[in-house]
Amino acid sequence: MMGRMRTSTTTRSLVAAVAATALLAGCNAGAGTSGSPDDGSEEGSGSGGGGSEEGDGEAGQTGGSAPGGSDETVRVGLVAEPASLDFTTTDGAAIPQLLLDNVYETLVTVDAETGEIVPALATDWEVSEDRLTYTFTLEEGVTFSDGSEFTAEDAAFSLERVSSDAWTISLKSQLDVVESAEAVDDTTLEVTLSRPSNSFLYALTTRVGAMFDTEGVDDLAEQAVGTGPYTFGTWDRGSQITLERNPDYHGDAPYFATVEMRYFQDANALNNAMLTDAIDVVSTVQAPESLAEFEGGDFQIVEGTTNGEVVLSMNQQEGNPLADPALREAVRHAIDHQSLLDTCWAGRGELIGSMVPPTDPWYEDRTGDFPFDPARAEELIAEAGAEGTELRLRIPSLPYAVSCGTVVESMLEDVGLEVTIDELEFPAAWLETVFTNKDFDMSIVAHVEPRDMANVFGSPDYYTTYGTEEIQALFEEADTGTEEEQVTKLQEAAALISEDAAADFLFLLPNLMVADPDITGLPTNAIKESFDLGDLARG
Amino acid sequence: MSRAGDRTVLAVEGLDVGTGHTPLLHDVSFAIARGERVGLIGESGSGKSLTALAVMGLLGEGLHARGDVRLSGRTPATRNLLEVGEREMARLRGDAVSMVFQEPMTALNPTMRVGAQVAEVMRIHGTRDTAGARARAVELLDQVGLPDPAHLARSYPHELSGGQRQRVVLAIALANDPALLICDEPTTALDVTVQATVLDLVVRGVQEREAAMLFITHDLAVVATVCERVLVMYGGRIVEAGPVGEVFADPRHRYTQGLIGASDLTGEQGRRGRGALPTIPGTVPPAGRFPDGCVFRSRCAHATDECGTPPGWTPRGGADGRGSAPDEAEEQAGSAPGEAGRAAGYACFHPAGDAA
Amino acid sequence: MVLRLLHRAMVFVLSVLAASVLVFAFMRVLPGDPARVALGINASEASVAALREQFGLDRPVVVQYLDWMRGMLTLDPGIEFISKAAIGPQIADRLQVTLILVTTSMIFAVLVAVPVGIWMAVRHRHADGVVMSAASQVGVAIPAFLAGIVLISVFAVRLRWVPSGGWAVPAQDPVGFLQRLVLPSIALAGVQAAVLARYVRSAVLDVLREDYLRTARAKGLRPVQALWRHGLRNAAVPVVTVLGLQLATLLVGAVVIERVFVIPGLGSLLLDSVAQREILTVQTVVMVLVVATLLITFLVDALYLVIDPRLRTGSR
Amino acid sequence: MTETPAIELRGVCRDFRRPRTSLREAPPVVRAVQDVSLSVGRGERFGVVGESGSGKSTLLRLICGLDRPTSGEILVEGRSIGDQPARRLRWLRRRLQLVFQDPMSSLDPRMRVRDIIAEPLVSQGIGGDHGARVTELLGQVGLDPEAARRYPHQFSGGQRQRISVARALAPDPDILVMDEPVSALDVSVRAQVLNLVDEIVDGLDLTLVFVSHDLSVVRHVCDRVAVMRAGEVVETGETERLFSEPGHDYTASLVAAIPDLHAALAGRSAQDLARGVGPAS
Amino acid sequence: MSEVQGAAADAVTDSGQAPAGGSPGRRLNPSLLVGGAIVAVVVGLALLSYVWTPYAPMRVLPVEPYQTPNAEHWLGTDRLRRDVLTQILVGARTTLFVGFVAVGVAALVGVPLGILAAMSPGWLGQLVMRGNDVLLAFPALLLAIMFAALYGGSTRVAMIAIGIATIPAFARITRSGALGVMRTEYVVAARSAGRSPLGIAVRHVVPNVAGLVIVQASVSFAIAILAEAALAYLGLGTPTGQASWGRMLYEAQTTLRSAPHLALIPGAAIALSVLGFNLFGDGLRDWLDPRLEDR
Repeated sequence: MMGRMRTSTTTRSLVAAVAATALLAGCNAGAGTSGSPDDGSEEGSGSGGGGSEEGDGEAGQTGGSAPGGSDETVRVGLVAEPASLDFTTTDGAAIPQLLLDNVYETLVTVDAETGEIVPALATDWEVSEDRLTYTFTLEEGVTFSDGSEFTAEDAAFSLERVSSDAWTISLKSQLDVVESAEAVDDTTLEVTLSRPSNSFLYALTTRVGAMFDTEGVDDLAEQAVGTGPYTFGTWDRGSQITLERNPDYHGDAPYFATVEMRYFQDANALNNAMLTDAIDVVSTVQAPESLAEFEGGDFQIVEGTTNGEVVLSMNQQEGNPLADPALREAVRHAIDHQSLLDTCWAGRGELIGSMVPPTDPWYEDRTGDFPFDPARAEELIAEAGAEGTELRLRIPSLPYAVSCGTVVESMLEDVGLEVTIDELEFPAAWLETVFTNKDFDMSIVAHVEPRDMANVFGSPDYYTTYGTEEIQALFEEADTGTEEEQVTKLQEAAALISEDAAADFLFLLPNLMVADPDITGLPTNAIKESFDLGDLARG
Repeated sequence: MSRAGDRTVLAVEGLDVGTGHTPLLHDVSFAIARGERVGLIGESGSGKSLTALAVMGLLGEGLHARGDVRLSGRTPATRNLLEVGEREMARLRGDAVSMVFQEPMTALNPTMRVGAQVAEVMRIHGTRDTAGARARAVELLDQVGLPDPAHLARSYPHELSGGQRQRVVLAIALANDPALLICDEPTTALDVTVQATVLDLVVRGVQEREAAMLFITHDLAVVATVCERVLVMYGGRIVEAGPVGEVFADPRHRYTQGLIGASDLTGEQGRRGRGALPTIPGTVPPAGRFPDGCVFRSRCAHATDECGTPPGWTPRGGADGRGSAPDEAEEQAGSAPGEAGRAAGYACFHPAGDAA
Repeated sequence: MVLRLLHRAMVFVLSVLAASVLVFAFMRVLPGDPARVALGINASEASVAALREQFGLDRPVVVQYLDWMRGMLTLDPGIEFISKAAIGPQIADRLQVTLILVTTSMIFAVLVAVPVGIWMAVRHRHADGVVMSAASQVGVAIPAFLAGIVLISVFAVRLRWVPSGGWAVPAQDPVGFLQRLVLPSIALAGVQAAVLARYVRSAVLDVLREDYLRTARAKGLRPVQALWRHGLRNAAVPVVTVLGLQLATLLVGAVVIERVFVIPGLGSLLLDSVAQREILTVQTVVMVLVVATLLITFLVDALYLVIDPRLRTGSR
Repeated sequence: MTETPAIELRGVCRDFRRPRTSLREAPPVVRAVQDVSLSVGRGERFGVVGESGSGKSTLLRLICGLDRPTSGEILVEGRSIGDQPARRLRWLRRRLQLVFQDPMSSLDPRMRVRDIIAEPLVSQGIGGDHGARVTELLGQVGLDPEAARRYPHQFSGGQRQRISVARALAPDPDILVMDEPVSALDVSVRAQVLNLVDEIVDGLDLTLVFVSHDLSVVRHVCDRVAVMRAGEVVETGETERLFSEPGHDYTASLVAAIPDLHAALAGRSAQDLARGVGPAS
Repeated sequence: MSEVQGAAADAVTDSGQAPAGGSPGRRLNPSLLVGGAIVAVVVGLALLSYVWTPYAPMRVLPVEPYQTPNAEHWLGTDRLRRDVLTQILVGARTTLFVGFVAVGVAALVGVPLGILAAMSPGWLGQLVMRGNDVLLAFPALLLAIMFAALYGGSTRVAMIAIGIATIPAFARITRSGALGVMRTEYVVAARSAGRSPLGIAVRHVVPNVAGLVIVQASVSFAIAILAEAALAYLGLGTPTGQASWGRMLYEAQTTLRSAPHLALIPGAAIALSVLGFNLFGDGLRDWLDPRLEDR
């Protein structure tokens, strides 16, 4: 059962991952913004610390002005404009980035610092013994922006609607496990699963867990009715979307009365806008090499982490050169990851050895599994009799892939392989050639979807072509087992993927932001689908 | 300069024209008196048009003129036109001296009404006010024999035939009653019947105004019909000059002689035998490639070594020994070759006719 | 003259029809199913089919074409597949932006190029003319977007005189509008001016060689007067042709500058729609651009008739 | 004479359609050649004179099979050329050759003289030693054999016209059609070319059709002349007779308008010329 | 023939120049010389790159990135630690490739169409030219964007699009040139000599419009180079893995202010070669056209 679910969701979530990657949009956590311990304290990102879950108020917000906020406007620069406001029928990361946690809220959400699931619209929840029934206690006095009250009816409606035809995007399958959702009373929601699932609660933190008004779903493409701190304002197609402070917000009112989300197609234009004070925040720095321009005190640079593992995938289907594990190991040995990160992403980001970011509970440092060792790589190639093997590195037309591709090509050629780079238009051409037809030897793509190891490596039909039976078993045990089992099984899985050289993990994309020095409340880590605006303040 | 008296309208003396490195005209000297019609004949590349343009001050960029060109008429001929500034020269053009060009199809501005183009020349020189110029333009168009001139004045050039256009050009040239009219092959592009009327109009127009005329053509018969005196050019020099009757009936220069022979298809007694046309051997060399000395010697049956030096100017009738004097000597002499001295004569060591 | 105009108008209409068929056919062979792009690659066949039906993509091609044409004629080509936004008003907004940009650039270009071109022609044998001519050659050789990037770098980022990009609605923010218009217009106009100046130079040089200019000088006009009174109108015919072609090129060429300066014009709408596989939007935008180009050609033709009387009579 | 004429035209018309000037009226039709009938005997030197727009060039194109008559019949050596497709006219190309007015434009500047002269031979698939034939032809027109290697621009106008003649003679035609062959030439060169034409027509026993606007030249060259005006032949006759006693007013005015050196020296003025033409034109 | 004749006002019947025929001995003008020299340098660089480059093309080197020009790396190194000179050399190939594809497509289609249009005066010629006008309404960039959407961005696709958009330019210039040739008497002579239409096209029309076409090709070459750069900027041009000046410029944007030489060098290379081809075309036109001699 679990296996079935996995196969059906794996590919789907990739599309989201890939789409998000295309935009390289920071899927910033909407939760607390205290800098994670390992980074960023020097930027003062901790100043926004104390910002916490919506239900808890924002007592500790250092930069915050009096509740009720100011009349000020903050201008946030982003790179991908949504095509529509309706993420129930339109794929892509831009819509949840804009709307989730800002306009729409979820029952539970992820703490960006700890990666833990914490309350949101649900103040509390209980799980039954058999782990099939979840009972959520909802916050009282919450209203939608159209004035109607948020009740368990709305919650049940929202969750059930996901499995109806109203939702068309492939991600909807994440809630396939839900058998029913019922409103026990106005503030009590009971959700019954068809089988135990560790990923269910996590799924609720994403867009499929968004809470809609039963009356507010008629024109989702143009109107967004939610309970969040902001309401949808105006949309100036091709340049910006404005969000207005929700005066009836159930939590503490956000500092900024208006948020202008300004969209740029081009990293350079985004940088220029920041340099000329046309915007106050760069949500994601697209070209880390340009950060030098912002150093020197006029700007604050926020550097955190994301879920975006940059994966060098290797096609190990029968008949492909990389079906030979020795050759895959040679590839892993041939790549000097630190040098690669320094060259193609200006040294920003983290090295990981497997498919787990440090913010996941089952993270282990696996960077030592295949140390840089060109001699060993050549040895392995010689043993495999694969000198001069031609490998097609087919990459999407995305900045990190293009940069890394060039470096990878050089490094592999240094150990005696022949690499040809093909740059494929993203998403259409790449999806068709690499993803669907698997007509490639290697590819590079960042999987930014949170907790996506099972998706990416759980099926032999997926473009990573790994998905051994052994790994499938581990993933199934992890999902259906207890939380402790989940952690250990996933650690085992990560180790197995790395040791089998199922792919190479180039690095973890950093979350890089630039902002005016007095902006506080910036989400340091981008490990969620949303860009949380509620805690932003100036001071 | 005084020998021709007050009647001299144009006096050209020792005119040289060339590009930086190629001489195109050398020592061209002639004079035209008031009411006199002078023909300038020669084949392609002989320098006929260059002479006219040099007089008008309209040489293209890159061409330089030296020598002395003086014009009398309404403006006193006190200055060498080659040294006069553009502004002053412009004041003379279209007024004291005007010109009719060869190609009527392109000589008029295609985007401007014909009447306006005629009126313009009067407005430029302030001879009429706007309304007066317009009325006068219609009169002039009538004078050059154009039908329904008032209506025609409102036409654009492309609505007119070639002959009509050439008449318009002539009307422009005559508008300010110039002292000198220069016609550069005005009828070459026209049909023979049209040519006849245009030639008639030109002559009448000049006669009425008692203007001097320099008429450039390659057609000897036309020159003979229109002009009183003729200058024969070859290789950028005037090789022979004199009254039309004398020069054509009794040419001295071997080139003139050959030219007349070759062009005379009918002979004095009407038709002459086929295949019997006298010819000049060879072809006209390209500009700047003429031989030293006598420019014609490369095609001349009578050429001797002597012709390697430039032949001097021999006045017609007076074979007084000056014929062998080199040009340079004359120029240094200063007083010598007045325009009268050049009025009739030739530059040839072995002249035809009585000298032979 | 009327007949000639009618004839040209007929050619225009036929060309538009031919172009519309081309554009439509092209869009049909465009790979990437809009329904699938909207739904994600693993959406079920059933839901894709449903969406296709909703988009009307399952109807016969001819019906779709006629439907589209009707939509275009009524200025309401329909709604976007993905965003559900009406296409007509969007294009109208974007077109307005692009037109303002292109027109301003064209005016800049003409204001600079015509005097400079004439100067280069008149002084073509003099040092200043040669230097200007060489400068215009260099101007032609610089990519417009590079000029844009450098302009931003200097005037926006370093000197902070103007914003680095974006757009403002003229009625709401006239100062901001003008500030944002300056750099892109200059970037766009610079290259065009260089190209145009060269054409003006060549046209004027041609006219300077015309017999009627010699006639004008023989009348007593000084060279500059002669050129002014008789030359310019005649030189205008080839220049107007180039202007028309340039205007057409600019309409599309603005896409690059729109990208550099983050201007929400028609070009960026086109690029975005291509990426989103919004077929209807793409084909409508392309068609608007093509019609605009054909219209410009038609107007240029009509302008000829005004400038050159020789063309008015049908016989020539 | 019972002999078939070299060229015979029977009621030949050629209309050209001009662009519409009005929606209602049919497009205007210009009759460039109107009901022309004439006959050129073998070995005859036949002239066609007329001013611009008289239709003489159109007539010439019709005779050479370069254009089709709208109506009427054209026979060359008894064979009709009017109704045959161009590729069936090979026989005509061999019998009848053309020399043009402009020595500049009538020779392809990109071809060497030998290729120009050999063109009719190559095009018509006439075998034999083309090189030798070219040399022979060059000799015939008075050019050096080494001219074969050179390009047209390296020759003067007169020499080019000789090349044109050599090309026309290449397929050994019976009929030579010349279109204003000397009107672009300088006087001195004109005489040379006219002498050459004379020599060749006599020497090779050709039939000559000579089209010109210049009556003096036609008078010099031709036995018989047709005078054209506005598409019509107004008069045909022996050259000398035509000059001495023009049968048609138009011919008379044409003759009267020719400037003549001897007449001029004898005192005929421009006014006299114009008077002969009359007030028309 | 002397060049002075053009300047001399006399109508010289023997002016010695064909409509588009350069004659030997004509004075070379500065545009032609400078343009020719630049074009030769670009071709030279491209050829050199096949034999020698300072470093392996596109290879990431174990050196510091963002080096300014120095002894080791004459033009410095880029963000990805590649040698800039090597890329410039190899990029010259792309530049020439770009020009050849675009011009090749345009000329191969446009020239025959132009000749066809000129030689068939009837409806066929009209149809060709009207079709040409419709094609003219699809500017190069628009076609390139459409093609990129269809086939994905690549140099070849982009250049074919530009080539197609350039067809009308070639067709027009060829047609007008061919019309001129068709009006000449040597074509009538050829017809009367018995040449077939195809023979006339091959023997007379093509050689005589070749000059015009070469001039157009040179100018189109320059336009294609600019278009490639613009497409690279839009991300529709040359993909990674191939050295291209447009791509180098595109990649250097983000470090425009910190490492300006990375943008300046390919920018200058583009501008110079465009200048070179433009000058070459201009010079060639002047050289071929005696009327324009004194320009």
